[in-house]
Amino acid sequence: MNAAATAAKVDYNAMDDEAFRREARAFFENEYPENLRFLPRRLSWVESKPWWLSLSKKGWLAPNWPVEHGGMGLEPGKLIIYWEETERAGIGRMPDQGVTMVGPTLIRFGNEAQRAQYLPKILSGDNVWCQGYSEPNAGSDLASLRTEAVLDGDHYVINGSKIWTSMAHHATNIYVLVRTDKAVKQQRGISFLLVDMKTPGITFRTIRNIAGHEEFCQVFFDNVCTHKDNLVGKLNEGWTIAKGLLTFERLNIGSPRRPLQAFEQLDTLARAQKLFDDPGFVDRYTQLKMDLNDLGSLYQRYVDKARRSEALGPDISMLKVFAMDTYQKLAELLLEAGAEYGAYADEVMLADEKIDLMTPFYTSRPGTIYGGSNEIQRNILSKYVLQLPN
Amino acid sequence: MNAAATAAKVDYNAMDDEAFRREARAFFENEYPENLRFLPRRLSWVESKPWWLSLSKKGWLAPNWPVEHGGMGLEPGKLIIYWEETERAGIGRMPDQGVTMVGPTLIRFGNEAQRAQYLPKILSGDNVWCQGYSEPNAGSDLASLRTEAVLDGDHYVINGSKIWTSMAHHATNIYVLVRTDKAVKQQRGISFLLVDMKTPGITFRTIRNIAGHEEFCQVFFDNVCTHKDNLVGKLNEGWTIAKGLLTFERLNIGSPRRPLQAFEQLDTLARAQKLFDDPGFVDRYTQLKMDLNDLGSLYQRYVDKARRSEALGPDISMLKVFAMDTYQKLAELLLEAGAEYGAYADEVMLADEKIDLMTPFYTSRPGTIYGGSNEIQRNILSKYVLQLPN
Amino acid sequence: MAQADLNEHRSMLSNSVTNFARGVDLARVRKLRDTNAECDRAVWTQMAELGWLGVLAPEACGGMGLKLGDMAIVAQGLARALVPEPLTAAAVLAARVLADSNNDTLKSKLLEGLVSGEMLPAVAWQEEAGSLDVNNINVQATPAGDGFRVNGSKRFIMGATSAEGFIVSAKSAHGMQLLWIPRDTAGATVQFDRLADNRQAATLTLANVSVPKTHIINSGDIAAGSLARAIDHASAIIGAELCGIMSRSLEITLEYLKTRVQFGKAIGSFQALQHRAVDLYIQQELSSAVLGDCLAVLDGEPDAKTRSAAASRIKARCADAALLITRQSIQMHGAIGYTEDCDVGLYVKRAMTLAAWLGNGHTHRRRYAKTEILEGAL
Amino acid sequence: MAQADLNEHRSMLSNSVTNFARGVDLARVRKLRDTNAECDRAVWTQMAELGWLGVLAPEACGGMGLKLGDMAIVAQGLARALVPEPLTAAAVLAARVLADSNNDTLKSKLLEGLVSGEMLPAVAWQEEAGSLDVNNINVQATPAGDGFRVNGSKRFIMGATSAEGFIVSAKSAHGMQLLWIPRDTAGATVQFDRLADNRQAATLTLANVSVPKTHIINSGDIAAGSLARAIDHASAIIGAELCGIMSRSLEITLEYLKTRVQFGKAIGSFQALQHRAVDLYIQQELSSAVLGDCLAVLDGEPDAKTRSAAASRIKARCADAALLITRQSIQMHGAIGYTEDCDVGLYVKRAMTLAAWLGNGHTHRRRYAKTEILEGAL
Repeated sequence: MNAAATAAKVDYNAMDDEAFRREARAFFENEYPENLRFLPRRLSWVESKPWWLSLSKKGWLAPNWPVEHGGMGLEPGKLIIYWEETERAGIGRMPDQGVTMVGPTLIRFGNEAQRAQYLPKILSGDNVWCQGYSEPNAGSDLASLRTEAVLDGDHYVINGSKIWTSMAHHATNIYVLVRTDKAVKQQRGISFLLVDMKTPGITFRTIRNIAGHEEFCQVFFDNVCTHKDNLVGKLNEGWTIAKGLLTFERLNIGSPRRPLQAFEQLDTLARAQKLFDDPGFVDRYTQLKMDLNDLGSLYQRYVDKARRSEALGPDISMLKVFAMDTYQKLAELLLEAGAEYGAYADEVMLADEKIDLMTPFYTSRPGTIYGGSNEIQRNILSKYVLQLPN
Repeated sequence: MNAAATAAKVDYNAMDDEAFRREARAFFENEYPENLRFLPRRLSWVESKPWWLSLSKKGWLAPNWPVEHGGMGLEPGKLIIYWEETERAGIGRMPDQGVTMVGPTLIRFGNEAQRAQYLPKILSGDNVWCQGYSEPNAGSDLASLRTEAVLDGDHYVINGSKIWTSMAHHATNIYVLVRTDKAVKQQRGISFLLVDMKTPGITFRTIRNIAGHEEFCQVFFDNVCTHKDNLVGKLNEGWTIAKGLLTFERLNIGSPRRPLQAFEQLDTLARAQKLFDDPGFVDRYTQLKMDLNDLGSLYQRYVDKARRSEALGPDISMLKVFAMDTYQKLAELLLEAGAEYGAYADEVMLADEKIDLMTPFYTSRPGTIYGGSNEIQRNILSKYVLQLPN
Repeated sequence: MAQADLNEHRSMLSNSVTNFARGVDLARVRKLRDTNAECDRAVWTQMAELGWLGVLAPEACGGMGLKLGDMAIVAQGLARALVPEPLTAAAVLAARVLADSNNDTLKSKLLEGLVSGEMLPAVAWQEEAGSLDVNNINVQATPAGDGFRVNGSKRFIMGATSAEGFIVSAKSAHGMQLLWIPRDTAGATVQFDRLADNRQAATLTLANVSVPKTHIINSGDIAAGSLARAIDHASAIIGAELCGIMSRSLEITLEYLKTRVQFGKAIGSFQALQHRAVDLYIQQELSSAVLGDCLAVLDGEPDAKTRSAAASRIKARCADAALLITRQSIQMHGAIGYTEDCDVGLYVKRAMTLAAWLGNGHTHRRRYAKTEILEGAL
Repeated sequence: MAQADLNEHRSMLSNSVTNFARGVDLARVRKLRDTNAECDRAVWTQMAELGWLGVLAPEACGGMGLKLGDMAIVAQGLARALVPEPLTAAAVLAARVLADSNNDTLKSKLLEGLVSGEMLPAVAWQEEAGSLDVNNINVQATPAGDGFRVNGSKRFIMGATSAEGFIVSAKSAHGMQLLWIPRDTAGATVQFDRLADNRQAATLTLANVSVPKTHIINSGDIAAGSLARAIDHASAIIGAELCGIMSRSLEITLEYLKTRVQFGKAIGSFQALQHRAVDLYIQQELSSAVLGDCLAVLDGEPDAKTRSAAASRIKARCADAALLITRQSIQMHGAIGYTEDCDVGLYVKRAMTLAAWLGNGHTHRRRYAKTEILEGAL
């Protein structure tokens, strides 16, 4: 058992909320690199690594993994405090697919060998993961994917291409959805594979996002081999895992903490420009503040459900829809309230406060597109929850 | 030539705008019955008749008909002044289908005999018209209508039923869309007939609207005969006329004057409750006020087009969509700004002003449903204007 | 009460409400327009017998001493069936104020009467539209004899059509007085205004009304604090009623979308309507999440600031969601939705009455902003 | 100018803009991020040769003496092609201020230079974000020699990257002074902030800058009135640019909806997207109707109050519509819309810059409310 696992043996759930918050705040304030706070973009792996290792050393890298796998095993109440303090300290988003997606997947769907092979390397920072789901011309229609894998001896041989892979240029590993049976209907015949990015035959091109940052890659697979032990779950049942992961992702993307980040900027702007003296502004601000609080109540309902180990059904889509709509409205209010500054591409200094008005706008856009667009979420809710006819 | 036609020979279009406004204002202020001003419902025929005759006597009943047919022949600029002053004086909506729908239809699609037979009786108040379009279970899908007419000698024999016929219980005549050819596709095989309400075989039941008023009827046709001279336009081409009428109706329903009526109430409330001292209220009020002004600009564009005798295409649907959405938002703001009074079903007295908060709410609802719901209008715009695929 | 008993009560309540609601005929609600009989005393007695009027009242007064979370079950269930009786006005607003009284004789008489259904008191506190401040009043209580002489008028009083008397807040030299004024007291006149749902809001005018000492319910800061808490609790339970209204209205509408055919298809197969229905559903679920979350806060008896914030969160979300959902229910029904015969019209009207009572969404957002945003920001 | 000549000019302008826009390559717009070259003087000279910089300038100064309605054609057409050159900043805002000058020598030099493309002046008037009041300034002009010494700083100056100098408003004992300050004047420093569309907003700092009498453009109420009118006219032409932006963005998006296939169908066949596209189209048409209506009002040279109301109506509607349409253009493109390579991203960014410049929609609604609603209501 490594140092991380030892440190994680502290039972944070037994701690008083305020004491836990103080500990988190002190840790984040003291240890996180000053120059990386409140950055208007995701962190690169090079920038992330020191903080990744600090977190890992303290056993705080994976707050939501069970303790036995090296996580903090936090209950939802504590997890929210952890996230709140993360936002408060302006900690950047690292290439965290390993912690947020791969870990939970292997814990739930993987086998013992896969967990033993991959989880420690996530915690140690040796493996950096990226996601290979979407394909060119597939977009929201995920089930129509065409990248295929054929079993040849002990290896799956993969051919095709994945797109919108965030930070693939910094990743050591990729998890991919591949078609392993072309004879059956769309959602069936799909499998979930783990692949080393250094495998011969993998190439990629970077794609700049609207803000001009190299956020994505298209990844090409040309006879790429991965050992059959890298199949997660059963053959042709990858869709179930993907759906499970999408549910995780929706819980993640539906949390109030990303919109909260925009609120930080809005609050700062409002104080600097004395907007709280303007009742018209206060009305609009309050509406969104209350939307965000109410999102918190809805989110809490799902967190409680997850805590009781109840399955998260398709209704969780509503969380993502409302969270992302609120986030965008907030980012739009920030630009409007900034008046002429609302067109400034970079940070501005107002009343000695540094305010980034534009970044929340850009970071709020993909939330209604990726992980199933809000339109797709509404289709899901209509069909599976409201059971409206086709 | 009767008195009305003589009076109408005044060339109002040549008058100075302000002079015309003064004449209209004085007439409406002095002649319209005090007890019928700003009523929270449409007028019944009995209530309407004296005012109908006053208007007719002055030649002011049909402001938009050409002078040669006994109208005022007003150009759009003057027409708007006429309407503004109508609203200002709180003049109620009469059973005016004859003036707004039948007259323009006969002028455009009818023959000389039909015009001679029907137009003077509209002006004299001898004929009161109602509309037979919708059918039970047809709703927005107007073309699926099933009431049929079969030519038997000199008469069409009508069987079936019409619904949502406004004020049919006060009408002397009804214009109906009937199926005259069942072999062809939906929009074809439909004809436009005029029918006397006293014809044997016609019965009706009244339907109360949501506000509790007897606004509609369902009209039943049981072997109802109408002379073949009452066919307007060509056999089986009634759909063209209906569409033309719907376009008229959309221009009519898309005018800013109905939402303006709600604004009257909102202004009065705002003055009485000192809401203009509340910058938050002013923000919301201004947004809608500007929406309404902008609706005016859009409306003016169509009025100008109509004045140049250009055909009004399917894009006019946007006018109805925006007008009715604005109207509803306005009515909703009125209720919200009324606070506890926003639930009052009847007029309230505030700071010596009589304010009716609830009526605009009710009267604004059907605008997004009748004459082709806003959903149908958006389908039309999508298909015929944006040419998006099916 | 032990947890096991609580659970038993809660489950009993839930079952009894469901059974009752199943038997409700909306014809009675439709008739309100003509009869003004918003409180049928036979129905009221039945509600009392089922224990609903005493959910919050202390056991010593014949009540169950349960929580707002329990009361919400009853209120939500009855609202779904559009029961017009003034449950929240009496069994929350009045019951809370009475339970705090230190005039034991009066308290027993009124509260026991309320719980048993024999005595219906209505709370008359508000004077100005859009104000939730219990101290924003002008009704004056001047000393007279061993009690007070009261002058002024109160508005927006719910549950008054068949009330036996009023719990009136008044200003005095020694702060607020909460006074019991029987309806037939000389100098008290009641006037009614019809509301959207055909229930009535009363205006109580008091001209030199004599109130003996024995009719003082509470005085001073205790009176004001008690009234403020009662209003917050009533606002929260109105939120529960609004949740009942919106959920039933949406249910009816979804059923209509599945069965109504236009252009050869069920209209619920049109994506534009599907997405709109989804947005309404999201508002419903948000309302229900906020209601649950904030009722738990309220049942924890927090400080006044936290309590008001929780109540405002409930009322703001539930009022606006219910208005949106019921209005869209009309739209999605098309022409039939605009007729008096269509049930969704009854829901939109009840939603309007409940949304406006004790502060609409906007009023509650303003109040929330004042304590939760502006005080922190300054 | 006679009506026939006017029509000829208008049609010539329209054709020349269409031809020019057809040849525009968006690669140059994409490079702005790296080069900051928002005004390519070769392109600028070409624009001058086509007569566009002189559309509004009087014929005596080499211009065409046409109306805002004509200028709008040019601005809208160039905006559709995302041409980054500061047309409105120079040929409307600066040109209007200069045309009003009674300093004939300076006026000829600057305005003729502007029209010919050789001299690019930038107007530096604003100091506080969200304020449209020309008198809300702190830059001071104190008498010195035969002219002034000027101190203070100006913000949000557009079209300044390659400007030869600034038209600066300053307070003096005798009211406002509008002064010409060449860029290389001692004590004047310029600093740039990158905007959403990679154009630059300048901040001009003036420390004891000497301005000779010969550089006074206008003084007192005439200066303030002239500047206010120029700002209103520029706001209106920005509205025309926004119309160009939104119409091209919607065009691209509708084309995408017709061709992009998902779930086996063109995504434009999904009703939810159809209805959304319709709502965007309605906003576009509203904007265009308001623009046309209000430009006609402005070209009638009404009083200042009517003028400002018309300008605010244009800017408020066009800014908000353009932001909505371009943002939804991203959404309807899905993931590809979020990449730098997708053209709609360029439109959303230009919309943001134009919307914020000279008052965003909210600022203009507030101004409209002040004169058109509150003054009437009191």
